[in-house]
Amino acid sequence: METITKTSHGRTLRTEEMVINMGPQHPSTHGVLRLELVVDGEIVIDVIPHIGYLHRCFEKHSEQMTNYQQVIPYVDRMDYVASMNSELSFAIAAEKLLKIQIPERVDYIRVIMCELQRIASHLIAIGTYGIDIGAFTPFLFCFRDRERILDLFEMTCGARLLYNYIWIGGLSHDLPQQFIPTLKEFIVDFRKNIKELNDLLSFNHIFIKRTANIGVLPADVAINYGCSGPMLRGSGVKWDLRKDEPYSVYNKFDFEVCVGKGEVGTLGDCWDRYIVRVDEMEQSLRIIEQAIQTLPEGNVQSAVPKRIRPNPGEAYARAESPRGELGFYIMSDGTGTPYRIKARSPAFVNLSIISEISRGCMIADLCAITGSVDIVLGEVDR
Amino acid sequence: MIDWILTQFPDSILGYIIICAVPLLFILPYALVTIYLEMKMSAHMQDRVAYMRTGWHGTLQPFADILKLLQKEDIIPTAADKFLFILAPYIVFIGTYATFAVLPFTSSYIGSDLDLGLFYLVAVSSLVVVGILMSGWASNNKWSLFGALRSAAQIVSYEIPTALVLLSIVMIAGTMNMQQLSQLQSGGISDWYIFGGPFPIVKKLLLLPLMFILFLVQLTASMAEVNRTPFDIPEAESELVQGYNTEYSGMKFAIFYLAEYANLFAVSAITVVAFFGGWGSPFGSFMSGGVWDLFWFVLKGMFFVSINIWLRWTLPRLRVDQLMYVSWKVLTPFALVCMILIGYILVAF
Amino acid sequence: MTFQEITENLKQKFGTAIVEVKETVQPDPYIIVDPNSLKEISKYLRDEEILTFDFLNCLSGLDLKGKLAVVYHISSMKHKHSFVLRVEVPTDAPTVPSIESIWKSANWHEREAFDMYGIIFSDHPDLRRILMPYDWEGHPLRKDYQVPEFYNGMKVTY
Amino acid sequence: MNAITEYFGNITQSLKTISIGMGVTFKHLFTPAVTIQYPTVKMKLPERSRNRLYVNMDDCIGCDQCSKACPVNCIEIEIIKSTPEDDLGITSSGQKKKLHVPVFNIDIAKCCYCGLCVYPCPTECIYMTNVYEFSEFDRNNLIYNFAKMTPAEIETAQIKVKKMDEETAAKKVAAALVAAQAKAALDATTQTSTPQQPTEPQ
Amino acid sequence: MGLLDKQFEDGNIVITSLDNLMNWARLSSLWQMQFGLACCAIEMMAASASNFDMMRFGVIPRATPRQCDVMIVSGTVTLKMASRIKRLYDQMSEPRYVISMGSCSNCGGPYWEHGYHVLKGVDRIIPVDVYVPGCPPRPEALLEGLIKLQEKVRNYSSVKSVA
Repeated sequence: METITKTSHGRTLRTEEMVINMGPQHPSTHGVLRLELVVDGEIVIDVIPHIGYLHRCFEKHSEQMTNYQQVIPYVDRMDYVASMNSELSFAIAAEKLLKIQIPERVDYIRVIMCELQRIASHLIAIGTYGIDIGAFTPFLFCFRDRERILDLFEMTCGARLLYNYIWIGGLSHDLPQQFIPTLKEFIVDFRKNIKELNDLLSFNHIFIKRTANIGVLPADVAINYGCSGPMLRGSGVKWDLRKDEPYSVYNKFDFEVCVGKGEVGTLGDCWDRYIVRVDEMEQSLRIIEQAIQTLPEGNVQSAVPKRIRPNPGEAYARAESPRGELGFYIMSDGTGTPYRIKARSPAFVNLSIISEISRGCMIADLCAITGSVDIVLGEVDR
Repeated sequence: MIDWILTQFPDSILGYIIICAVPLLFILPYALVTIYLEMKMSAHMQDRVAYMRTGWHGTLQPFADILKLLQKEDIIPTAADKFLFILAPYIVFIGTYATFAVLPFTSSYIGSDLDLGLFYLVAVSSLVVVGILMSGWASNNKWSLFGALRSAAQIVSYEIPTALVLLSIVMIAGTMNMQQLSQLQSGGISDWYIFGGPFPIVKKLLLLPLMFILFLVQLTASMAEVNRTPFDIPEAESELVQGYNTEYSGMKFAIFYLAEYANLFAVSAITVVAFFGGWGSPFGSFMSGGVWDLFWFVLKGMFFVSINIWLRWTLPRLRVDQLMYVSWKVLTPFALVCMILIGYILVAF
Repeated sequence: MTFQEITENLKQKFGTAIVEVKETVQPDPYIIVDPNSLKEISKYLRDEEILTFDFLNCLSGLDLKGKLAVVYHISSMKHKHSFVLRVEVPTDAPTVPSIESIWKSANWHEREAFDMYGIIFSDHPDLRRILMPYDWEGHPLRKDYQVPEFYNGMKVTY
Repeated sequence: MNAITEYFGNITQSLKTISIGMGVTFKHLFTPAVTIQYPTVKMKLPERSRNRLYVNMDDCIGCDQCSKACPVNCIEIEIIKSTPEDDLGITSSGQKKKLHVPVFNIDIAKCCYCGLCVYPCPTECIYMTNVYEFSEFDRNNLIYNFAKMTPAEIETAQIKVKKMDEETAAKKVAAALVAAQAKAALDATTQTSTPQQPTEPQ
Repeated sequence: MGLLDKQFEDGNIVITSLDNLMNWARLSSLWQMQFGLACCAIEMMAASASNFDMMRFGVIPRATPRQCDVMIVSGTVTLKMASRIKRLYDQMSEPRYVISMGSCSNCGGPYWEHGYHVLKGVDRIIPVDVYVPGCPPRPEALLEGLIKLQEKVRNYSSVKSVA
């Protein structure tokens, strides 16, 4: 067997070191991420992430569509765990470009949907994080709860995962009759389940020992690397676009921005990032409760333009997806086809920090760190 | 019973072979039941049902699994060390199987009534390490090697607390013979060592907390010895793919699988013999003797197997260094202190 | 700070390095800067107290048919304002200085722009393809890109 | 001292949290399962459920709107013009059908179930049903042909159209001829002549 | 297709029943390869989670290809990933089956036209047994695909092909 003496980015190995590939098929890489590890026994000396195994040419496709509306199915497939949030980001970017005002009811429904989606996405993140640490049961509990959210979505727009629900200027459907009662039921049950999850996983001593003080990310490094979302908030930076740069109608709701506090270890470790997600689910429930109380009446499709043909110009709009700042840069040349769409995906940027924070940890810790970054490869590679 | 079998055959070799095969009669059905039990138990803990489509509530599933594994192609990777690769699963299985020789299933049956029973047990169960190391090395796969090395470190270090616990029991009982150990506790539930053993009340009460700590140590250490969550680092799925058995397919994998479950029973049985009166009925002489002995032994064994399963599907996994920490800094000192105190109690009272 | 104020500030400091101010572009106006002074401008934008652009949101390549461009969307967490920079280079010699040393997040974005448009970022520490395989030919997001028929024996076209 | 408290704290904490966790799983051991046992029990899908596409060809007018709206171009429609004497019937909404649709293929394997084709349809003949069980052993079976015309019908329709096209072309030629003649006549004589009705050629 | 047909064909009832037994074992213990590619992987996870519980069919996720019987290609196969999938398939031990889940792995799905980096159908590199349409397919649709695969296995004679 040939011996590998160099890493793919040209670093020569010492005698004790060994290159080992984690992924693209590996249970803890959340899809098709490949991590090239330089290890010395169990200690990880260096991590070289290789991405692109799910590069589906989103940007090329969006340049080929004849209509802005047609881009939305592709936006869905970008971040398939949080499609609603991707759609919202794209919709507000396109609306910024088109300069259209949307009815208030639409905004409220969008907020409800996005917050539900945030819960669903965090549930996946938490569940799979449990698997990374070796606990299988929390994963199934999370999926059980997520299924109820998906039922709500399916009731509303007919799809379970990729919705094509938030359109430019409106929504595809209004809320169905039984939506609000079902949602209220869910909120009551889900509060209990969060508590159960905390008992089972979050405050389990083994779990804390596995995640506290691991993968510590200081706040200044996080900002310089462009991290956002729970990744940034886990490091104690109180930065949430919903609060700091309110889009849609988030300024009308009262909620807290959850930040890591270093409760069980150093500030900015994996546990902090994890617990930020758990806390955010609670905050999302609060937002949803407020939104369904003050939900205005109206038509959800009144502002949908028949033919979307923005004036030449360009816009960058961003929104807070479950993983962080999801931005869309749209450039229009005045035709129905977008000239250029670039997605600034939070997972892509968050992932770039992995080699910085996982040097010197153990292989088992690396799984914990990768899980705590919460990547969705569809969004990383687009 | 053994003597009886031996007398049936003029050629004693055949008799011995038959004696050797007797535990298999237990292991195979036991493994099938346990695989089913584990899947069903874990499923119900997770609000689902598992196995529903083969037979009534999927009862035939383990048969299907075994039959399927029989049919699977048996891959030997080109880069593997063929001899060791083929040998490894058998070594692992032999290591486990050999422990069954000294397990007292009933008051009348024990494979080999060794006077050094417990000592033999500790010695022979280390053979598993050799097999696992072999498989990891021979696979020529980095993940497998990681798993094997982790496993070696783990099993070797967890033998120490186990040995200390068993030593304490030996000090109390004054024998290493498993059959005698069970005999000593056969006087009902209050005679079990977990409740202080068959001693006068003062001594019993003094021993009781120590025995309880020793029991916890033994339970933890036994879980670690069979590589199950939270100590499943050798085959940690999310870290090492499948650990040492990554490259194994078909029947060889089935043997690993079988060995794992057999080992699970073996360590549970040790706990049962050491703390819970072996085949002794909890009601003293009531419901004891003959088949009842077997019933109680298997029931107690299965109880601990279920506890293992329950823990497995509840807890996250430890890290390698934490595992070592638990062994060397928690279990070993506790066991050592308990042992010294037991010695003192035994001498003083 | 508004776009005008930031532009004025930059103009006073750098003068001719600001090639063009596209104020009329809606809704996000931008300025075009000289590639040679991009690094100083970026550093100034990040470090100057009243600007403090500590966050690089997005770095996108752009094919303007005949020339390539790189668009930088930056924002400040402290002052909550944002700004857009752009550099334009000819397609046949697309070299832009790397700003990886100023905003670390530019590292992967620049690799992506290199991968997709073939823009070469000088003194980037690790300029390799990021999304496409290393042996891929061409830069797929260029407007004149032709999809190859085969890649490694696999048919690419439908 | 601190280290010792931490040491024993760790042990008690682990024992405590482990028992809490075991309590949770034990409780769930006796809660009923949420599993839907699929082939025997099927979940009732909501009304808006978006699954396999269906085209009601009786209502299709061949306007090609769905095909244009599709982001993945999985709908393939070919049309043949109808001659005036053809009666293609009317749609359920009372619209008169003017085009033959010999080919209406949907490659369900490409479809992304976004539902964008449903909205522009003027006769609401393309819609998403709640059928989701249609896996196949062969991918080519996933190309669904909704058109109902037999090859013979297609041929006759094509011949008719060809004929009609020829006629119109001939008409055009004739009309041009007439116009030219008229023009020539106009040039030749200052007399105004009424445009002649083109006669039907034999 | 009953027992009788086969009996007349081969004239050996033992082989037929053995065949049936073996096929039954194989079809009811299809261990799945635990790897996901894209959107469909989430639905695949949902299918193995509590609500749909793929384990009812005897499907256990295994992380290593050696011990798997069925590979569920769940999502877009890119050119960069294609060689890896081929390799994983090669590493699986016979008998092995492939379920192509979702539009993308069936034929490139939404990416068939302009996807310069998408393999247009996983059947270009590995043989596929069942195509499950949907984008993504509902978990039930995947289970239905699995039942289709079981049917296929049931009708296959391993003893005959060996003999």
